[in-house]
Amino acid sequence: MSTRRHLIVPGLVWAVLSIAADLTLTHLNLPPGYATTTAAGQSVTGQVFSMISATVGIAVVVFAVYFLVVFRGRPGDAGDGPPVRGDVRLQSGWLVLSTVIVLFAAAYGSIELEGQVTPQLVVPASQYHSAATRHPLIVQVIGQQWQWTYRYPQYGGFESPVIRIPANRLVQFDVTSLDVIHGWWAYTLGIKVNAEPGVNNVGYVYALKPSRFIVECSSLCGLWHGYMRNTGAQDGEVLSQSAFASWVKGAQRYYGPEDKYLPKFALVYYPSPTTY
Amino acid sequence: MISQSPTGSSSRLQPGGLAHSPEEIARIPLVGTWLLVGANFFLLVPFFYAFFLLQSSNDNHAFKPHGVHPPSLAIGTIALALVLGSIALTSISVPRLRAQTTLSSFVASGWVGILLLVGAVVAQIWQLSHLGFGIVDGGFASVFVALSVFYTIEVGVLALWLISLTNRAGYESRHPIAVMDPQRSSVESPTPITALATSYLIFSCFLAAAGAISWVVLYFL
Amino acid sequence: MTSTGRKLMIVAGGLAVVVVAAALYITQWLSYIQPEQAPAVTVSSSGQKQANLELATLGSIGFTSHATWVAYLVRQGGRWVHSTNWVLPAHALVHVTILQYDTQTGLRNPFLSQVRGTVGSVEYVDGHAVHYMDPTLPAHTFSIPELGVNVPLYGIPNATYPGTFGNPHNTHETITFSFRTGGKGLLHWQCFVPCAAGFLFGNGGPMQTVGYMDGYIHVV
Amino acid sequence: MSQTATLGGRSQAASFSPRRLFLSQNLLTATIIGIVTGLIGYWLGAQLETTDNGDAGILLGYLVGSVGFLVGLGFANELIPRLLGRPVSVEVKADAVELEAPSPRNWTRYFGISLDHKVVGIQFGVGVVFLFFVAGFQAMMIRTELLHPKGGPWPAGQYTALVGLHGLLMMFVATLVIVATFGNYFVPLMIGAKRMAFPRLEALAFWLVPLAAIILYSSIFQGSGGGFPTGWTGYAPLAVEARAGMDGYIVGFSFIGIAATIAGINLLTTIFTMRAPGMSWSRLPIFVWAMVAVEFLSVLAPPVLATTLALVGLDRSVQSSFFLPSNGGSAFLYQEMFWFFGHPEVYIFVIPAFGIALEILPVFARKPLFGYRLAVAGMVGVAMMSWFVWNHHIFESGIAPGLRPFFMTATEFISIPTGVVFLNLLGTIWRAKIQFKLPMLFVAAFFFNFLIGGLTGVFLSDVPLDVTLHGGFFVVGHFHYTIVGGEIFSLYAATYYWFPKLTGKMLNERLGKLHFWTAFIFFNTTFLPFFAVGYLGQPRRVPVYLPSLQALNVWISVNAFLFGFSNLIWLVNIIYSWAFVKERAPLNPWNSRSLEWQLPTPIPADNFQRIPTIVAGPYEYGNPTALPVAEFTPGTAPVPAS
Repeated sequence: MSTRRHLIVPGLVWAVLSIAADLTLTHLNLPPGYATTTAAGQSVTGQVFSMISATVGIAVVVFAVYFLVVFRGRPGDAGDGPPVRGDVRLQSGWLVLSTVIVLFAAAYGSIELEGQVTPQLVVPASQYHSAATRHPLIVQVIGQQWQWTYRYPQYGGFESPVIRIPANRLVQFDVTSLDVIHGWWAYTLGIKVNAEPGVNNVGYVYALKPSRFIVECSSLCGLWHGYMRNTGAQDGEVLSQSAFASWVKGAQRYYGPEDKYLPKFALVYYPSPTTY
Repeated sequence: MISQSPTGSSSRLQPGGLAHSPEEIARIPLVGTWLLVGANFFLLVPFFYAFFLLQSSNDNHAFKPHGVHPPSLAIGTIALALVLGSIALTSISVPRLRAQTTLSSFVASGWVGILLLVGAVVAQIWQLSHLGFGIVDGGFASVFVALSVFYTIEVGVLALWLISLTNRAGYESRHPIAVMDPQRSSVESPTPITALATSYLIFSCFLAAAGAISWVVLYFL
Repeated sequence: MTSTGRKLMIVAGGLAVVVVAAALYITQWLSYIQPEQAPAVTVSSSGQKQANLELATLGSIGFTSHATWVAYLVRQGGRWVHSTNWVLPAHALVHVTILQYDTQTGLRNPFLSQVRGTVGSVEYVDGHAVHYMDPTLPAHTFSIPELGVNVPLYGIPNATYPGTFGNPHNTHETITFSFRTGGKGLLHWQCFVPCAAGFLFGNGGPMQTVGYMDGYIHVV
Repeated sequence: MSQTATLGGRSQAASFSPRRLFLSQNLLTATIIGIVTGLIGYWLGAQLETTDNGDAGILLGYLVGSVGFLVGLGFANELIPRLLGRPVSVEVKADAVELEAPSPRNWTRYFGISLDHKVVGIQFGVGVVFLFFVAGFQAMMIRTELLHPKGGPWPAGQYTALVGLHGLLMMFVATLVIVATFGNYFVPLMIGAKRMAFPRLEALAFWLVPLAAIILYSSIFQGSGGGFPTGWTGYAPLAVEARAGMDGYIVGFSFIGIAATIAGINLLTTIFTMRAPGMSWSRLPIFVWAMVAVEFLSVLAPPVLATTLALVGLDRSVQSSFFLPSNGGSAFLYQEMFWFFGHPEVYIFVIPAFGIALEILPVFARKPLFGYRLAVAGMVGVAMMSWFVWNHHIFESGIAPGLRPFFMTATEFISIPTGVVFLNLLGTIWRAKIQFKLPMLFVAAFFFNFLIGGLTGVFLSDVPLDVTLHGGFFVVGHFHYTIVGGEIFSLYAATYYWFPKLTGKMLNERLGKLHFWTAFIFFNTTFLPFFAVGYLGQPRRVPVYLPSLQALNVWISVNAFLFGFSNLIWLVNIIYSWAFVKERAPLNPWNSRSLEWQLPTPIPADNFQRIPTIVAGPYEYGNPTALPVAEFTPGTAPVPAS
């Protein structure tokens, strides 16, 4: 009953299982999907992290289960095991290994993060220096208890209860709130930005193809928090450039009469002094 | 990484007694006070954090609206000076506590220190009642009132602590307290007054530092 | 504490406390389950289902544990009921009549002062067609975000506050409009005017409590 | 025991002031006084009320009433003697009840102030487990609501109140259940101390808990739509806007914070100053080391929460503007300060679980703990690093973009010291002679659950993934795996392990096995799907969700009910074995070397007649040359031959 055997057997099991798991994961399409560049990045990141965790987790589980089964005390044997207290090489090896994994995860995540928050990296390579990237479409998201409204400052600053954005163009969301903290979450677009009163939070999206998306509130904001969303008839839509242009025209016509009442476009809106 | 050999002979060790030894008893208030200082430090952190975050973000330009200025610097300085004076007085007299004979002199300085602390509390209350602005007037007003009230309460508690310490000194000067031998008696010795005084000193020095810092922050930044 | 008497007292006290607490606890949670009110449903000749919903908005409801809170009432069988959970037929034309007793407060977001989602995007205030109004004038809104319905309710300019029933001095407007319900489902409706006096942003209390300025619409 | 030793010992372990402020001080009078003073406080607050929703009155009523309750219970009795400078601790005479050796007959001391750390430990255990079942009942209500995608019996506001109460009450439980119960009970026994350093503070820490729970629950009776709408995080400005129930949240939560802080000061001082001769740091049981690591967190972190909630209370009652941007406040402020407390807080939950698991593991592996010093370093490292990761809770809140990579890296680095426990596991069971008794089963389950919880934590630490997963059920699954699967499973293990020493009875083996399998299976079938629904985009704290997710949610709910049922098995086992089983448990049923198992059951009020001398480490299994862990001088507790 050699030491080597007790390491090789579970080692082989681990190799087989983890390879199988990782292969399955490579064929898995994880949410949020591939509607935008950022969403795609998140899906891939999810895959990578699932593979890392599967490999690590399976290793621990397999070895632990194997040891628990093989080294169980025989019935009637009340004796003790060998007094092993530690092993310098094993312990330092363990630390080094986990540090390497963690460093990889951190580096990968940091690079991926840059690709999600810097406008030049959100757009596809071909678009790096295009004018559209330097002047993205600005959509202001205004959270209030309990509805999202959207302003389009580059189109006369009209406001709309529904959101439409064009595909294949960099969109910059300026998210703010009129009262409490909301969380603007367009799940399939792969963007989630908190709407905070007195704060302008910025997020970027580059949609790859026309699609419909839902918007939910991800930060508890009171009674109708769960209903503060654009779903069903109120779905958000990614439109082709031309369809977006015509939608803007219609919206300006329909919501135009309100414009004279709206405050001048600003990054944050402070409510009138609090009414107690 | 083998942990230290567990089977050491116990011959070197002083065998345990029927009660905890006076040395252990004396260390309890010191350690406890250091932890109390840590907890109090983190009680104070949010006030300063709030001050600097609100000052830097200055939302709606309402951190210090027009007409909101720090109240009388003189009174604030007097309050702080009283606290510092009291603490300085005690810190001079505490090291001389060792001998039973100096107990009575400690009592005298203790009462003076108490009066100074009470004076500080009074000054702070006067200050808070003549602010010139209300707690509703922006971020600075809120921080000023909240921090001053909190600090005043702490100073009041410190005064109570000093009262108890001074009375203890007086009590011991009248009836000295016997120290028990843990090897023979299972009745614990009382906490020695030197330990109590030292822990008072630790905490009061912390409060002095906190007071000085908040004085700078609230009146000059 | 050694005497048997005291032990018994403690046991009895403890038991009583536990029982009372449990009873209170359960009943409290059950009391939150609120009944729904069904309006009169008529089927018109064209086969188009129609329903009438009669509501009133009060500056202060005058009863319940929150007598000072603003509230909606619904008329059931000729009497006013304190309920904001209603049953409406699916795919029906709903005619809403609101007796508006409350004073002008003004909207947080001016954008919501436009009439949207009703038939013809119009409401009738005492018979006058209104498409949108100055955002400082509404007292409340009647909004169903899921259906895109948003109707600002014009506030009484100079009424004796608070506008309640049984107060001969105060006036009210009659606001009427119609909207179509969609398929079956559970909708919520709410008011967007920060009308909760005494709460931060006027947005607490009645604005965050089902039964006052919020409610459910069960479309069946 | 000799008479002098008895009296002396007890006068330490169980002494209390003979001066009563007034005639009779027990729970009943305390309650009456508490209510009366509470009403006075409410009246006072109503005088300085500036809004018309009465927050100042309610807050002041809670605070004054609590002080009244504590005074009525007798916590103020010694203030006057102390102010007069009397050396209280030797002057007081022992309470008659405490003078008897602990026995089930004089249980009434569990309903008052007790200075015996063993009594307080039991008080904590029973009280906190009671809260655990109340909050668990709420979890069942939550799952009932989620059976239908459009929401169940309770309207939106009440569902949020349910979730908030469940979350916050479970926070109370998780903060205290191991530290306060087993820490208070066993730390002095494990380090060879006759008493706690600050027994009165310890009692105060306990009596703050029922106060906190009652105050928190009083919030559901405040007006229609009671409770508080913010969830357990209580974000301002929503918390400033919320109804009166929020005041219960503020006071209740700060009380738990204060309780944790003073309990921590007490435990740390005990461990630092009152270790028996020979109990060197390298011989300290790993559970005591866990207490050292965690108590540093729970001394330093909750004060931040207490102040923060006080500021929210000011905003609510006197309209200060800490959190209102329009008045010169900031909505960031609350998030930053809350999570600065909040992240150390979650390690306050989990480090004690490490301690329990690593303490029990060697006893049933019959081997020394593998990598003792690495384990200590790991726990201390987690405690230290937990101060530098809090911003990972607010990645989407608009924190400075430059900060995010730093906090992502810091968060991922914390998994290095955390992962050490798995090396301890593998090394300890390597070539061991494992006895699969009930505690060992639960320890194994703990490691499995915590592995999943830890790995999913790495997902959340990655900002791009966090964008998708934050605020959804993935997060809920993650912290239920770490807190329920980690801490609560180690609580199960600890009950099965220490019950014979706590009560002198063994827990029923068959019921225990049934509990283990139901708990382990149904816990995982309940919470594994959480990751799926979270990944598919179901937000937390929301009674409505996409109809496509109904099947998964129904599956979760059904399994959640079964998991709740298996907790009832545990409860039944405890009550049955404690109250109805006559047969006494052996003194050291697991044949453990640890010091507490060398004591008689029930443990005398003063623990050790003579403080023992520690001559060996607690984990010397299989070491033929190892001495018994301690030398007891003659005439003390019998040492079972092992």
